[in-house]
Amino acid sequence: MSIATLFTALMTTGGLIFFIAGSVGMLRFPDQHSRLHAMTKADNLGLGMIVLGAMAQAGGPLVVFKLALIWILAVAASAVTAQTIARATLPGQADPEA
Amino acid sequence: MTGLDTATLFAWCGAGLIGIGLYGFLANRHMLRRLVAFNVVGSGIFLVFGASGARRADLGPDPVPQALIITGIVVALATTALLVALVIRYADLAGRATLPEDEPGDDGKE
Amino acid sequence: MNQALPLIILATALVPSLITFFLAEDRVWVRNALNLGGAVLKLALVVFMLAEVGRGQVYQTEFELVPGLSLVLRIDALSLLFVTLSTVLWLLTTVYAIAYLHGGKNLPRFFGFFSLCVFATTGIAFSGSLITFFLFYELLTLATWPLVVHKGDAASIRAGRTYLGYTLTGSAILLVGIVWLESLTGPVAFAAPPQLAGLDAWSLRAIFLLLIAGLGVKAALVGLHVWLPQAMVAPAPVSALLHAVAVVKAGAFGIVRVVYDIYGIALVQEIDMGLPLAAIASATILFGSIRALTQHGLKPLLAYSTVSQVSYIVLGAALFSQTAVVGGLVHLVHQGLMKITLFFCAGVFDERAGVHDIDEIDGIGARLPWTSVAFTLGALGMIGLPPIAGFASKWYLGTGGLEAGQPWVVAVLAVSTLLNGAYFLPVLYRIWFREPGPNAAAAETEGPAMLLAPPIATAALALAAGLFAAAALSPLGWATLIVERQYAP
Amino acid sequence: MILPALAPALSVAVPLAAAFLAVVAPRPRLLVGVTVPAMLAVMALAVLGVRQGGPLVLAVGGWEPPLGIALVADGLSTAFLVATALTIGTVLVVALPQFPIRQNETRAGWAFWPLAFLLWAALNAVFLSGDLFNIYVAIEFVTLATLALVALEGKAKQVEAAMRYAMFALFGSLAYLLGVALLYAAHGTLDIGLLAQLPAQDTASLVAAGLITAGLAAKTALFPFHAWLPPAHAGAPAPASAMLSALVPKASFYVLLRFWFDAMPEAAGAIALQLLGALGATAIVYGSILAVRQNRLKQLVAYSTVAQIGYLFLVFPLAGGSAEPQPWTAGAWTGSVFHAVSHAFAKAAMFLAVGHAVLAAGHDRMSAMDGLTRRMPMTAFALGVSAVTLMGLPPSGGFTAKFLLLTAAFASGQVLWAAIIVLGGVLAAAYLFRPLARAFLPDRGRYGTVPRAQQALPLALAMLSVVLGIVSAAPYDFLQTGRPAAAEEGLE
Amino acid sequence: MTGAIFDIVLCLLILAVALAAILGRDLFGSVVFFIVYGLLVALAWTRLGAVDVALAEAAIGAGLTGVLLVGAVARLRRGGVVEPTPPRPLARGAQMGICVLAAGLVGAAIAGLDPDAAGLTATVAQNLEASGVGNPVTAVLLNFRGYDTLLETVVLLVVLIGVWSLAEDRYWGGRPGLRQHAKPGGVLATYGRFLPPLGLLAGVYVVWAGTDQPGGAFQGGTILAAVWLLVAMAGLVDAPPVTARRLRLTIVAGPALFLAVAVAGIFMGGFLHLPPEHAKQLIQTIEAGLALSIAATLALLVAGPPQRGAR
Repeated sequence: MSIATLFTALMTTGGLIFFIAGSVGMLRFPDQHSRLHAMTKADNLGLGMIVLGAMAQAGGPLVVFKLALIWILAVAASAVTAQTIARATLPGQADPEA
Repeated sequence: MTGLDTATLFAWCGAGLIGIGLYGFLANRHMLRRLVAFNVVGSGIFLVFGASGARRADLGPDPVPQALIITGIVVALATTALLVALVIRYADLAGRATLPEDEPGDDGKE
Repeated sequence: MNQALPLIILATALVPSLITFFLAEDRVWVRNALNLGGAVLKLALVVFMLAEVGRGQVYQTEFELVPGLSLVLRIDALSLLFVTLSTVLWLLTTVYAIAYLHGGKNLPRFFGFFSLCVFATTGIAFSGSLITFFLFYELLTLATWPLVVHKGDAASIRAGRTYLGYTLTGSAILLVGIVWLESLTGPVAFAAPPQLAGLDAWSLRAIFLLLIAGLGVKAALVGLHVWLPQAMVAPAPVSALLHAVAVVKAGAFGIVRVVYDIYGIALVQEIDMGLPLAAIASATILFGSIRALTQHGLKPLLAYSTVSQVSYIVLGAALFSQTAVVGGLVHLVHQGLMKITLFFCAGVFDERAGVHDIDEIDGIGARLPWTSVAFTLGALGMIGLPPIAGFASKWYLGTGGLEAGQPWVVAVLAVSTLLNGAYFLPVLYRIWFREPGPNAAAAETEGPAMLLAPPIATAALALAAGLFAAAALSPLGWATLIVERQYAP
Repeated sequence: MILPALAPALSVAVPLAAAFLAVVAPRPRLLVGVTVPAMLAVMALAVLGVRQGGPLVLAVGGWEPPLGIALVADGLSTAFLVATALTIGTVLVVALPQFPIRQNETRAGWAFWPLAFLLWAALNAVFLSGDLFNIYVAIEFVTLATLALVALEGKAKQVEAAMRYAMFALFGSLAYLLGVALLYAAHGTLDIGLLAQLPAQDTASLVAAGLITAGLAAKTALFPFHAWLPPAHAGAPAPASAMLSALVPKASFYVLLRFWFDAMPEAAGAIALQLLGALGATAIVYGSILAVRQNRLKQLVAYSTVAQIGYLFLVFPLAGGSAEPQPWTAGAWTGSVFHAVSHAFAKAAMFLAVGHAVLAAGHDRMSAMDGLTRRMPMTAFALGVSAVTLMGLPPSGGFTAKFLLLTAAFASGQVLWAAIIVLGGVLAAAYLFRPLARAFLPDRGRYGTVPRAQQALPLALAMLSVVLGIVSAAPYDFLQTGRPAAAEEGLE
Repeated sequence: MTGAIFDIVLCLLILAVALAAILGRDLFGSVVFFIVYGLLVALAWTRLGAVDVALAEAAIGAGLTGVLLVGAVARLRRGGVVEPTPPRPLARGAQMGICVLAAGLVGAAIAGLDPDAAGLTATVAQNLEASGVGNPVTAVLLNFRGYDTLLETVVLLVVLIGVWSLAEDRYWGGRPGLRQHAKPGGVLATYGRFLPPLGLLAGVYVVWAGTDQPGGAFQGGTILAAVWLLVAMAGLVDAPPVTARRLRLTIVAGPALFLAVAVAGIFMGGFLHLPPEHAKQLIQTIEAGLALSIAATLALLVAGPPQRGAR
């Protein structure tokens, strides 16, 4: 059990816990906005930890860079989607967005 | 296909998908659902085809089925795109997304 | 040369037909010239061939369509008998039709199908194999249907539908019979009849039944005759040519081919199908005459008389004696001549004096003398009074019946002669001995020469065929030549 | 002579190029004027090549099967290619006035031309392909082009017919695809020639054969799967329905012929063959009965297609199931190909003629036929001649086909099929003479007419099917090139 | 060993998600489950070692088909189309029976297959050198079975013409799809500016890398189509009118180029023959042309037929 695999195991379990938290949050929370909140925050953090764990196993710097790129893109995408859905479901404000 | 190596497993999974998809294709009345079922059956067939190409793990997956499956996926997409456009157009014209003979209750046959 | 002759004769009928279809309605002169020219040319060629075939020369051409299906054209004595009759009468009927339909509508279509129908009839006569016979037999149905529905009113469309119903079903049955026979014996040619002796009797009987039923529709055997009276709604030249010459005779001709050129009369008797065929023919003869009695329309009366007269030919073919066959074959020509005269006259009565029913015909003799004379000659010939042609064929049929040991045939002939008299004589009486009714249209003149010449010509021919029966080139002479050369047992 | 060897390639490349041009620079008169003669030249080249040198086999890209795809142009495929070229060529010329490109381009006016050329290329691709997966892509290509043509009018009825057709077609292509996948998994090759040499009795091949047959039967609208054909073919515009009804079901039937007679000749069990024959027979009777009850012209002609397709499937019980040829198998096989080709000409001619009658009358009820012989004699004559072929009466190609099938039925002792064939002819007469009889009725002078030049085209196409009936010796021998064992005549 | 467990779990998950997609009561839910199903199948393909197919399945099977279906569901919901009642239980039982039978048949066929058949792997490997490309799948796709791919690209063209011909006559000449508009400064607009450069880079890379590594015209083309759609959704760009000559040129360019190279091959030895020495360059030009046309066609398929005037 070299340091790297131990580090990966730790980080992935941590990430897993955040994922479970996020999913439970999404199912349990009463209204749209809080569910969105739980979803984006917890899952992105979980993903970040798993990516860090994977980086430890990565071969060369190129793979590390690709993993980081994946994480950044995932965060950006979920941020934008959360914003658009939130705006679309704001009470009373009819957003003409198709 | 002895034992449960990856190829056999996924081939059986493909067969299962074909069964599920076919049920969806026959049982559902809504056109979009039948389209989803069509895509499920399609990917099931491709899974069977691809898995049958990967029986020799030592040689790696057989490239010919892979190429054919990519062609198949694009053709399936093309069919789905045309069907989606047809369903939308029919919904605009006739206000429903099912064929008349499938409509329970009112007599489909004019 | 002898390869191409049959094709040339066929072309003389086909080419005018195809050209006429695409002629405009008002090109009357070109159309008439084309049709009459074709008819005359054909007559010339037929006369030339009469001499040739008389000397024993045989013309044959064959080309293979598909393995197992080849078109064989063969001119033997029997086919010449039928072709001579149809060519002569086609010429006369074209003359008659030009006069009769003068000023009518859809004439290019009419004359196109008219000569196509003669092309089919010539094809039937020339066919050297069973399948070629079937090809032209079918073409005849297709060519005659538009003529039956020519007027385009509801009655003729309904008549057309019955006509098709019967003829197409008949030809379907015929096709099954032909293919079944050919699957047992290979392609059937009239020149070399297939050896049927080896095959089992039951399938032979079944095939025989199928063939006769298929041909019986056009030969208007009893039960299959319903289309004929209904087809009388067609214009007079159509009923004249079709129901005196082309359609009905094709059926009878086919039955003669089947009985003599395929099975052979001996085999027909052996599988004892000869007697039932003779029985059906006799039943039709009597049935036709009885129904004719009850008709009050002139053309339906002639139609039912045709039904009964055609079965004389079938009766002749069914009896196991040479003379009976000669009687049957010669009646094919005689009945053609006499019946066409009657139809022509009926057409003139209708056209010039508006006479449709028998009770309107009183005193027509005074107003239309020439036509009435021709009608009388035809009617007396039908009854079988010598010296008109009808008598000769009935005489031969009677003696043939005795020869074949079937005395009841004479009884049938006698009864039918009485019945013929019973429905023709009252008409003749009304024509000559009754004063014209109050509203009888007084025709100013009897009509254009082109309308009167054909009935008079055919009446004269009928009389000549009777008078000069003994001559070699007379129908009777030719019929005996056929029987001696081809069917001597 | 290397030129004929190019014929297979050109017969797909030329219509594709024409289609691309039709998309970018829509000038139909020029395109049709160039493409149709060019394609007829290519067809002549193909016929010449096959007649002299036997089947033309072209390994695309130089790669021999099993790796590459082989384009095979033998007697059968060239016959279908020529039939397609003549039919679509005539249809395109007839469609010129109906889909004009004026200064402001219309939807259907633009869309019809690329779709027609693409359908032509797709059909040629199916007829030439010797590789099962390539056939899948080509058949999908045909189906999608047909779907677009069926829905071209854009009204609810047409879109509904297109969707119903899509359901059957999708099921068909999935079944076919699964069959091809299993065959590749079992034998490692997709080429028809190579498959023929392999023993095909293992479960995978039999399951594959069943799936492929079911799939293609659905696409050919064989009896249980026929519900989509009449509304689809009646709804499409007349030139389109002429192409659809005459050629599209023939493409999937052609593949069935290739599969059962070239790829796996022994695999067919007797029951499967009799089942296909029975379904064909039911199609004949059922299609005809429904056709008699139709009172709309295009529906009637569409139901007649359902019936006529039944004839094609009689080839399986008559000639299928055994590699070594009995004397009658060649006759039955050629008979069904004759029927397919003469039906293509006659059905296309009939749909075009009906199209003209409907154009002149403004509606497609039976009364549109009134007085046709006076108003439009050539159209009436074209309808008459094509009806003669559909009824299988002499002198048409339909009769030669019926005769060959009948001889084979009697020679092989299966008399039931003979009765069905003859009954089909009489039923066809029943539903075809109804509209034809109305052509003789006097019209009350309220319908217009179509210029004579256009009327001549359907007539020419109908006469083609008659010519096939008269000059049938040459096509018969031509069809035998490339057959594994050309048995002698069908009778002895 | 862990691989086998992962595979089993993956298969069960795929089957479960597929069932959810088919039997789901709510239509939108089914479509979302279908997208998830697509991604899982892509994962299955990676497990089978077929990376090209995984890429295609994810991009086209799950991605584009998903977008099409989601768009359709939204469009139907706006049109007020109601869900029909489920079919009668008797029919359901019969259909279930048929499906179990079908799956069983396929299973029997699979069981009957010879476990160590190698298919054409060896043959492809031998000829790989002559095909001019490193990636065997691209070699098969664009050289050995290039004819399939040619037909396939034309199939895309047919479908686009079909979709366009479903427009209403009065809208012909207009721009495809609906006018997308987002607040200029809004989140979507900025995202629409931030992502495209990266997307274009990734797409072009995938197309370029296709010759020697997994990738190729179809997968790259789909990525480029997705980028265009995103930019359009962000309201920054609008589709040109349907009758625009340059739009039609782009959608025809790919197949036309492929056909031209194929016909040119006739003079160099045979239809679609790519001479080994410059096969690589030829394949790359074909892939570039195809990628362009495929991107345009797929994007326009998602946009749909013209539904508005040309202003």
